[in-house]
Amino acid sequence: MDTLLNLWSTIESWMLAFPVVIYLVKIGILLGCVFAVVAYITLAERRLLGFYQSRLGPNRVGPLGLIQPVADGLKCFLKEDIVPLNSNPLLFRLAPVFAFFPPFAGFAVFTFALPWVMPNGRTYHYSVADVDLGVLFIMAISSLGIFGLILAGWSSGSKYPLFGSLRSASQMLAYEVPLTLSVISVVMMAGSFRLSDIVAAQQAYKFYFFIPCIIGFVVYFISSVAEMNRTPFDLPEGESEIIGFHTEYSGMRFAFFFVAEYANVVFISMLAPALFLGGYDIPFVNDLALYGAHPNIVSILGVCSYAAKSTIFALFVIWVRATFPRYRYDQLLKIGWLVLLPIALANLFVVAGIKLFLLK
Amino acid sequence: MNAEKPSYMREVLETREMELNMGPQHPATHGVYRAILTLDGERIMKLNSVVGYLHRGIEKWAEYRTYQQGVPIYDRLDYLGAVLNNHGIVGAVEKLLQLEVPRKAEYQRVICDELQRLASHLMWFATHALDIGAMSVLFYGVREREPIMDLFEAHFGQRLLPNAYPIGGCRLDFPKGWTEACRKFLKALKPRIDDYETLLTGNRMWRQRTIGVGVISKEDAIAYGLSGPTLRGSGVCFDVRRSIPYSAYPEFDFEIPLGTNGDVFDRYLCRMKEMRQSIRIIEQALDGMPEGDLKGKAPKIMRAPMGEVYFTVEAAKGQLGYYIVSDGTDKPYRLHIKSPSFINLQGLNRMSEGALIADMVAIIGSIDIVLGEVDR
Amino acid sequence: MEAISKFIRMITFPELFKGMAVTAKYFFQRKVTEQYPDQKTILPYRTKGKLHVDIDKCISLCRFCEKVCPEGCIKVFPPPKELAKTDKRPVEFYINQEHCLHCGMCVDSCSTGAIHHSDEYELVVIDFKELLGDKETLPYDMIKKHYRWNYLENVPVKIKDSPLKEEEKSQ
Amino acid sequence: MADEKETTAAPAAPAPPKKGWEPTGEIAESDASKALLEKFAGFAAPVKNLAKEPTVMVKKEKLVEALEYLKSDPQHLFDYLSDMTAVHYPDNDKKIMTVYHLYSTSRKDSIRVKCELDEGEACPTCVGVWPAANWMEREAFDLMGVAFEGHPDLRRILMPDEWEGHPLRKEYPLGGPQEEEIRSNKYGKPQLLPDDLEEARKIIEEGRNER
Repeated sequence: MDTLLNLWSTIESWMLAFPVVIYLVKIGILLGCVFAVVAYITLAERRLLGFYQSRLGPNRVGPLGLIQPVADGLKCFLKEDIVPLNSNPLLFRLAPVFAFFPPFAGFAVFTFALPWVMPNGRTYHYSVADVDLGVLFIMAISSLGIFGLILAGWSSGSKYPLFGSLRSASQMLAYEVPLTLSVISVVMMAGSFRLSDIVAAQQAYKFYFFIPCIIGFVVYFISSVAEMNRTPFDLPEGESEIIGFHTEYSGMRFAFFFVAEYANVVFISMLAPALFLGGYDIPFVNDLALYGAHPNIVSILGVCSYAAKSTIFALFVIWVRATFPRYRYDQLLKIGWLVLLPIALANLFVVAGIKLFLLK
Repeated sequence: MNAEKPSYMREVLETREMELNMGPQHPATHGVYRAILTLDGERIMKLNSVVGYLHRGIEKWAEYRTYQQGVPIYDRLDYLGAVLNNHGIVGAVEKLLQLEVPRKAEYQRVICDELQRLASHLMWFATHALDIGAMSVLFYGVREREPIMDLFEAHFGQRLLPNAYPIGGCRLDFPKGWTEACRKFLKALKPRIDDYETLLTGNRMWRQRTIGVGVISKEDAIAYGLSGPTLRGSGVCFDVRRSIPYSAYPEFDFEIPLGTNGDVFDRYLCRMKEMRQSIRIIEQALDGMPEGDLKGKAPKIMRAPMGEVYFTVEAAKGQLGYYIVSDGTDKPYRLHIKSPSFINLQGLNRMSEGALIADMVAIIGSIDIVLGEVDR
Repeated sequence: MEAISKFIRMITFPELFKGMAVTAKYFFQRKVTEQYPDQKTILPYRTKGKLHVDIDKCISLCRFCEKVCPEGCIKVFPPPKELAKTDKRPVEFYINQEHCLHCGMCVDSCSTGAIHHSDEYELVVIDFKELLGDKETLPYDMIKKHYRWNYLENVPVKIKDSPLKEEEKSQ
Repeated sequence: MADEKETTAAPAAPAPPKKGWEPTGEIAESDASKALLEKFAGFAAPVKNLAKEPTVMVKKEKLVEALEYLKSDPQHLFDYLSDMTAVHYPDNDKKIMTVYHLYSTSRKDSIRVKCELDEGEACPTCVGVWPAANWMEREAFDLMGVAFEGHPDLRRILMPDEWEGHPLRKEYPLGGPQEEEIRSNKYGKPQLLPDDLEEARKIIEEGRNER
């Protein structure tokens, strides 16, 4: 034990000499975890959808089909990569990267638990960069994804992807606004843009923000489902209508879009607990009191509770997909602009009122 | 760079109509059907249908085969309602040869016909819902169709294209235990249909997607020659089982569900109600199954006198007619098939005027075409 | 009052939750997937599988099966007339299963029951030759049991245990 | 093309009757057919039918008028065009016959109207009476080669646009113009083997070696 601790303190001193190493290690771990989760959420969705539809889902590759994501990835990488003659080759190749990158960048500002305390008293935070304007950063970065879609649609040089990308673009614009407004209500409650502060505020208030911001939570859920391009708002890839922005893509480049979509699902369902469901707060327990006594146990449990909350959110999204039909393009925009936006605005006033008069 | 000015400088900003090909390989066209859409934004200005990708020349083929030999081939027209196709051709030849079919055989035919109608409607329901995005419903529909296929396999020996009836009667009695299995299935199906109605009928998304979409008025529907639930959704009471009675249908008590507005939702409701009526008919037929002979007195070599007959049945898609011209040999001189899907597809033009692209998918789903039957 | 209840229904999505309850119900029910190569299908007695011919039973001179086949995939070669008085078995019997529709009309028309369907349904082959049956390959392997549906009246129905049945039991 | 392959197997086409086609049976009458015969006396004639379906032959000149009359007359109201097709009789005097099956949704009655045409003669279109006739007439044109006068959009419908010939005519071989070629093609081996045993064996062996 002592030798281990000695070894650790030498490593630590090296890392303190070069702080960038800490960040690189954290980024490596985070990206590894996120990739694994994204890979397995594809499998989880297919199997769960299967269960909802009273069939089994993919269970052939490996025990319970657990190696299926690997097989899928391998298949996508081995497939022929077609670049249409009509396309703009550079942008056509670049577009998947544009779509791929933003959701992963967004994970940087999450805080997954209370800090881990080493025996020598040094603390390590469960976040890459817990910046002041975390929520704003997330909103900014997630709007970037739209570039990928528009570029993909435009550069394919075909009518169908163009249609698809235009639809996606207007859909994303329409739902970005209510999404942001519903998040703002949470920020108002917490009084900070920093994600860890928002969780801390929920711990301090001893209730989660979905209680005062229930309308905001519903708006957030609906518009995030639309942001993720999922049923009932999955127009950009409604396979039975003509259209999707990735119609012309195949093989690896298509896989990029696919992964980006699921990364978005993971991203949104990890953001929701932090904002509305208390993040890494363990329900029915006074975390802060317990943290003084057993800091490491609480922080591990905090990660688990965070994971559980976001899993429940993701499961609900999958359940919704298993049940509902799809909205039409014009109806979808109408809901975004004419229904959700006023509700989100009204919610803002309600929350402001609660904050002003009920919580002194 | 370019000598020419860019387009926005050349002339005042203007919009143009765009032509878009939907199909032939497209999941929503239910086969190889191509629609050339002229679009103004997302709105359809004009629709030009191109069919014939699946043309197999069955009418020509029929002139080279005897009446009996033809029967299994007409299964392949509407492959989701094979038994009904069979009933049509068998009935037409019986009318031509003036054969009498034993009453028990007629009852058996009614039972199998209605089971097939159920299967076809379930498949329609599954794919139509998938077109509008309700994914699970596809699997539910196919799952419910499976026991029907099992019943067919147990009775006819084949699942999809059973070559169900010989000319003049039926081949075999139901196997032992079949009737009970059938009753059990029907009993279990009823609550299932209720479940699907909860899933879709009340669902606000489903209603918004279907109500007021693809409207065709009563007069137009008749003028365009639509038939089956597509016509009845517009409120026209024309069901061959009632209007031009054949087989044992006059003996059963059933209702003909009618729509009022003639939109996609009404057609959907009509078919859902029709499924319940089918269950009713089957139950009545199972209860009142008469005793007696199954095989009629059909000659081994069928030579019809010169003449012509037209016989129609109510297939799952609509009025299915066989027009046979005989020249005194054992082969039809000319055989024309009035396929309901072909005529119903023609009405798509009328229904999709001014609709959105996404509506188009819903409308194609609601008229329930099978391209094997459209192209023959 | 009605307007209020309508408004409440509008904002609380009761019908959507009912729909979700339906999918949730099926989530916990027995699954219907058949894992085919591992789990073989149970076939009913009347299944029209691959055609087989009991050459010893065939009287070959009638050639009904050949005449009735809509695809023309059966060909019978009867023996010469002098021989036929003593031995009516065909000299050669070809069935091209590649074109067979499994309509069962040859079985219907056969007066001795020589030609019949078997329960062999896995007809996917790599080499087309395997589907071209002649006098050597057509007789069915009698060790395996087989069913001739043209003469079996009213055998008990064998329907696979579908999930519908399962529900019946539990109710 | 499965069709072309099958052609070789098909037995020879039925020899068309030498005298030409003549329906048998007895003349069936209904109110509508009687009224039609009366109104268009000289242009309409009853036709015999096996199954007692009222059938009227109308001359080409008065065809559309007669159909219009049947559709709109309050006594008949045959508002539903159930089916429309054409038949080719190469041995008759008039070689093409178009057939209309009408049905009345309100009166639940049906009638068949026929019209004889010479080879190459155009039939008046009834798209103006029923829009439903549009595709049916296109189909008849495509498969039978009957031209329709005044049809808004007379193109091929089931066959490809550049197809030559009209497949449902009696002189058209089942395998199409390339029938002989297909027959001689080694992959178009006849399904129905020759009656001679040795030849059949040879073909089978050849097929086995080739595949």
